[in-house]
Amino acid sequence: MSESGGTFDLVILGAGSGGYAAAIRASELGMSVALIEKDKLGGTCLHYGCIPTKALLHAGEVADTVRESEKFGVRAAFDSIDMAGVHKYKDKVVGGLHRGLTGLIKSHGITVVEGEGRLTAVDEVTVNGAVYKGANIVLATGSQARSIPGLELDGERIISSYEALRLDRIPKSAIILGGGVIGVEFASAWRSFGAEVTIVEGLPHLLPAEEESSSKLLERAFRKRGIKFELANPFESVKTTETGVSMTLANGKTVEGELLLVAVGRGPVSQGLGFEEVGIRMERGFVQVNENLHTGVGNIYAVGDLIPTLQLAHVGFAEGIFVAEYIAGLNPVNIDYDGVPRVTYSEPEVASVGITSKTAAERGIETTEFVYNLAGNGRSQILQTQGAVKVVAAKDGPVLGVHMVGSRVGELITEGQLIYNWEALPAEVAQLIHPHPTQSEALGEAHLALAGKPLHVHD
Amino acid sequence: MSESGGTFDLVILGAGSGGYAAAIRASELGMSVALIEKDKLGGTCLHYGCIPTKALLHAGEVADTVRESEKFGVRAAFDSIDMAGVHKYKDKVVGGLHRGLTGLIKSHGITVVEGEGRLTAVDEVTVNGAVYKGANIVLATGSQARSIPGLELDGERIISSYEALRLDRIPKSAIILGGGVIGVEFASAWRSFGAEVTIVEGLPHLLPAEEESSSKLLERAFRKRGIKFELANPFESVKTTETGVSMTLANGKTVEGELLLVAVGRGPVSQGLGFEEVGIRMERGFVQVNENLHTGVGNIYAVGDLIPTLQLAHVGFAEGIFVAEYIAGLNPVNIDYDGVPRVTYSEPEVASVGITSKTAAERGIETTEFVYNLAGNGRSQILQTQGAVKVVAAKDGPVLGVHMVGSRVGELITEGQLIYNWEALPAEVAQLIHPHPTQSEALGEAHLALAGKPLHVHD
Amino acid sequence: APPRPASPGRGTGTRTVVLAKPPVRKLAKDLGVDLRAVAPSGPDGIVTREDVRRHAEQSLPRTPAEPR
Ligand SMILES: Cc1cc2nc3c(=O)[nH]c(=O)nc-3n(C[C@H](O)[C@H](O)[C@H](O)COP(=O)(O)OP(=O)(O)OC[C@H]3O[C@@H](n4cnc5c(N)ncnc54)[C@H](O)[C@@H]3O)c2cc1C
Ligand SMILES: Cc1cc2nc3c(=O)[nH]c(=O)nc-3n(C[C@H](O)[C@H](O)[C@H](O)COP(=O)(O)OP(=O)(O)OC[C@H]3O[C@@H](n4cnc5c(N)ncnc54)[C@H](O)[C@@H]3O)c2cc1C
Repeated sequence: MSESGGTFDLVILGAGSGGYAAAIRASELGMSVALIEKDKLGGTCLHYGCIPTKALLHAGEVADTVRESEKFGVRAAFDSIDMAGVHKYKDKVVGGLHRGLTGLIKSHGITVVEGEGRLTAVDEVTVNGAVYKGANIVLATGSQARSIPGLELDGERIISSYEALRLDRIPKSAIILGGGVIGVEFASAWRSFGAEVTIVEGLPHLLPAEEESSSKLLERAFRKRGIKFELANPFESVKTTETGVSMTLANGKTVEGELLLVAVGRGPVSQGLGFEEVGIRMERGFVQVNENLHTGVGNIYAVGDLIPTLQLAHVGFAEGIFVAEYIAGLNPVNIDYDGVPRVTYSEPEVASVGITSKTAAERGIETTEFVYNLAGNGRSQILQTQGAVKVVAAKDGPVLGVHMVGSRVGELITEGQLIYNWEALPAEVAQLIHPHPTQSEALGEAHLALAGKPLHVHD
Repeated sequence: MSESGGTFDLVILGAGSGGYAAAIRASELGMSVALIEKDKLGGTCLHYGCIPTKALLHAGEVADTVRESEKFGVRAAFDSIDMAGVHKYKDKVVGGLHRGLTGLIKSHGITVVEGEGRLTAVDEVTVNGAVYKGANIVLATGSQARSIPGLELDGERIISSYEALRLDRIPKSAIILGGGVIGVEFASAWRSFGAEVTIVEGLPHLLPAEEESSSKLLERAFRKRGIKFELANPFESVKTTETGVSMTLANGKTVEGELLLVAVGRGPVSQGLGFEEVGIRMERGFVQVNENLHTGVGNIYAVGDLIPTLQLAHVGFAEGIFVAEYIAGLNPVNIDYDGVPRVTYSEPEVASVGITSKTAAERGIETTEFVYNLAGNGRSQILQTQGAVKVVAAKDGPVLGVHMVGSRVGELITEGQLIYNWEALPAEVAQLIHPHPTQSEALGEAHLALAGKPLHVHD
Repeated sequence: APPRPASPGRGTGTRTVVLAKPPVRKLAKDLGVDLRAVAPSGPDGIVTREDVRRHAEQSLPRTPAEPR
């Protein structure tokens, strides 16, 4: 730690996924690094995002497994969710990873500065009066939950994911505004915990950025799980009542709930931090950068949720690493954002990499596609999960997109990541027969079929 | 079906993984195919192997999840294993896949012949007196459990996996002779069901074919689960007692159990089938083939467990497809057996592809290695699993082997399969940042470290 | 482009020259083509599948009848 300022090769503002990855890589490359953080090392992802949500979702999976154990021949009685126990488990996981990260940062000799920083010149950040000069600066202040006009969060009845992760009870009923990743994940977890859930989404599908067939499979699965949703039916107004919240939708319908989770997106943390004053270009609060993540001002770069790229932790990692290597003169390869895998950790999971068939059409690419239903996949039958793997390939060309739905498919998407990024042809994947019986075989089967040699394909 | 014989482009003896894959691919390539099977379409894997064992293992996972639910904040009471219910679930999965396969074979126009076939000439197989002439013949009669001299299976107290899969009760205690894949999987399932299990293995490690560090991690995990094992301590003699079985080991120690599962390997089904009579070369019962799976006699090929390659269902698939394409003149690429993924579906799972560091050393290859402990992997912490990912690469060269231990890692090995078979360099994998938080990140981290740019690596 | 400070780092160690994306390298291997002998036509001097195939056509095609 340091409270007296100093001069560094690199000064990083914000120690979330983007900031700390840049710090680690830069220190490996021999730079002196100051990492400024006002809250906790690890940022949103570790403390209020990726990790705690996945712990809740896993506790939900455990609860579902118990409830359905009979169908696997295991006699058991589900009693209840012990919310204090869930938090204890969740906090233990977060705590362990936080300790690990803290040690890691320390072992790299990175100077951690606690406090709120502000860009006070093109090469300096000031924290509590102490000035940190940087030959290079990386802005990585991340994002925060945002709302929409006319919808005030009160932290009690109308909350964001931040409060939702801390809730000491299971809501009897919840309205979730927004059918994106965060909304869908909370819907899944809360439903597993026994809540009545209604998702309200203005667009025609849940996870509207995903391949449409994936959204439809998720909707079907959610319907079976008793998760309700209102699609293509925007929110109009909301009022708190004696017992909770009442929401009116554009078509006049009203939805009631004990509470309302607003999950309509996250906006950049960029106000009042001195960015504009040094001439950094901003749009809707996002810092604008070129393909090398440079802001166009001095040696100032920006990474993570602060810039208008995909808001994902591993995008933060990739951008942080890229910037450190770029500054070090290593000439790293620019990130292909289409090639970044996306996973929604609901039950069932939804995962994808590459582009959708719609995007391919918009780009004028002729494609062939194959959908492999998990009904034909032995391991998925053993897990009793439904879903599908869809592979989109350029006609007589490489694989352009992989889109999956089903329990545990999030772990399969990295194979798609290699296939997409290495521009493999379906036939090249088809030649490598996948291990039996795994869920990954579904991906193999889809490629076999696209290569004109289907194996376990039922019409 | 056909009972009158006939002439075909291809006659296949045995409809297991190898035989039926050859049949499907050959029919796709326009050949007329007769597929001869004395038992059930799908063979060992579907009915007595891969699928039913994995169903038992999943039921075991469900039981373990229930027992440990408290630690995730889920209050539940484990009651008992309902073995009839487990079988019902298992048989439903097998039945569904069997129906699917039967429909698949039918829809391909393959002639299925029910009955025991015998090679009666270099181009014909006879079934119940009916003669099936084939321009090409594929032998795919598979394998069966074998024992060792002095150890007679009685099907009651001393059994093979065949009877073990049908057992209508959970043994209070079981001895498992053989610490290979099948022995380890039964040990895991039975332990999850509550049995006391002792594995007896003559070699120094469980799963002796795996990377030694993987075996050690499995042994540690098994020890924690209360699974006992005797290593480097060969079996000497066995006798059945009033209450079960008593086994004496080479060092004099005795082990007792309600029953003994013999899992010392599987031998080819090749006796009395007319193979030798037409001049096919056999060794220890295995049919000998060249790298194109040709027996050296006429147009007779052999695939699957009948030949001395890896006894795995997906090897059967790959060999069946290869032979069909080879016969059709497609010039397929020879199978690289090192590049076939191996998965043991115990808790924890063990998975690998490529070669071990020992094999690399034997081949005189200089290597670099990295072991990533799952303690640093968020998703693994969420699942509360322990284990590691080890990557072996040629010095300044491509990845040669990937070896993993941990819950659910079997699904991650296909990424390793692409990396190994496409001879990727660690740096090429390292460039593709894996989705967070997934277990697959552990594989990414190992490659980042090997590429000289570790991210979440704790010493 | 922004001014780049000289690298203060110790570098990442050896960087092996990559001639083609992994699947293309595998294709070359399967066809018995030495990548170093192939004229690259891709961006950054990378060998494409077409380069490999074109090169392979010059050598003898294998047939199933021939021993390999
Ligand atoms: C509920 C939820 C679930 C999510 N799940 C996933 C998931 O499963 N997978 C995934 O890939 N992504 C997920 N995300 C997104 C992921 O958390 C973000 O993409 C990631 O955290 C972005 O990293 P970052 O470094 O840009 O910003 P952040 O992680 O937000 O870090 C920014 C840091 O900067 C600090 N900071 C801000 N201003 C200042 C200042 N002036 N001075 C000092 N410090 C400052 C903040 O305190 C913070 O620690 C999730 C997000 C949420 C909210
Ligand atoms: C308990 C167990 C678990 C296993 N788990 C896995 C696993 O998880 N993953 C994996 O990859 N592999 C696994 N295996 C191995 C896998 O089952 C075999 O590798 C695979 O079945 C081999 O296929 P095959 O076609 O060569 O032979 P088989 O599947 O044995 O098929 C041969 C077929 O030929 C028939 N046949 C034999 N002789 C004649 C004749 N004279 N006339 C007519 N028909 C005949 C038989 O009835 C049989 O149906 C497991 C095996 C066992 C025993």
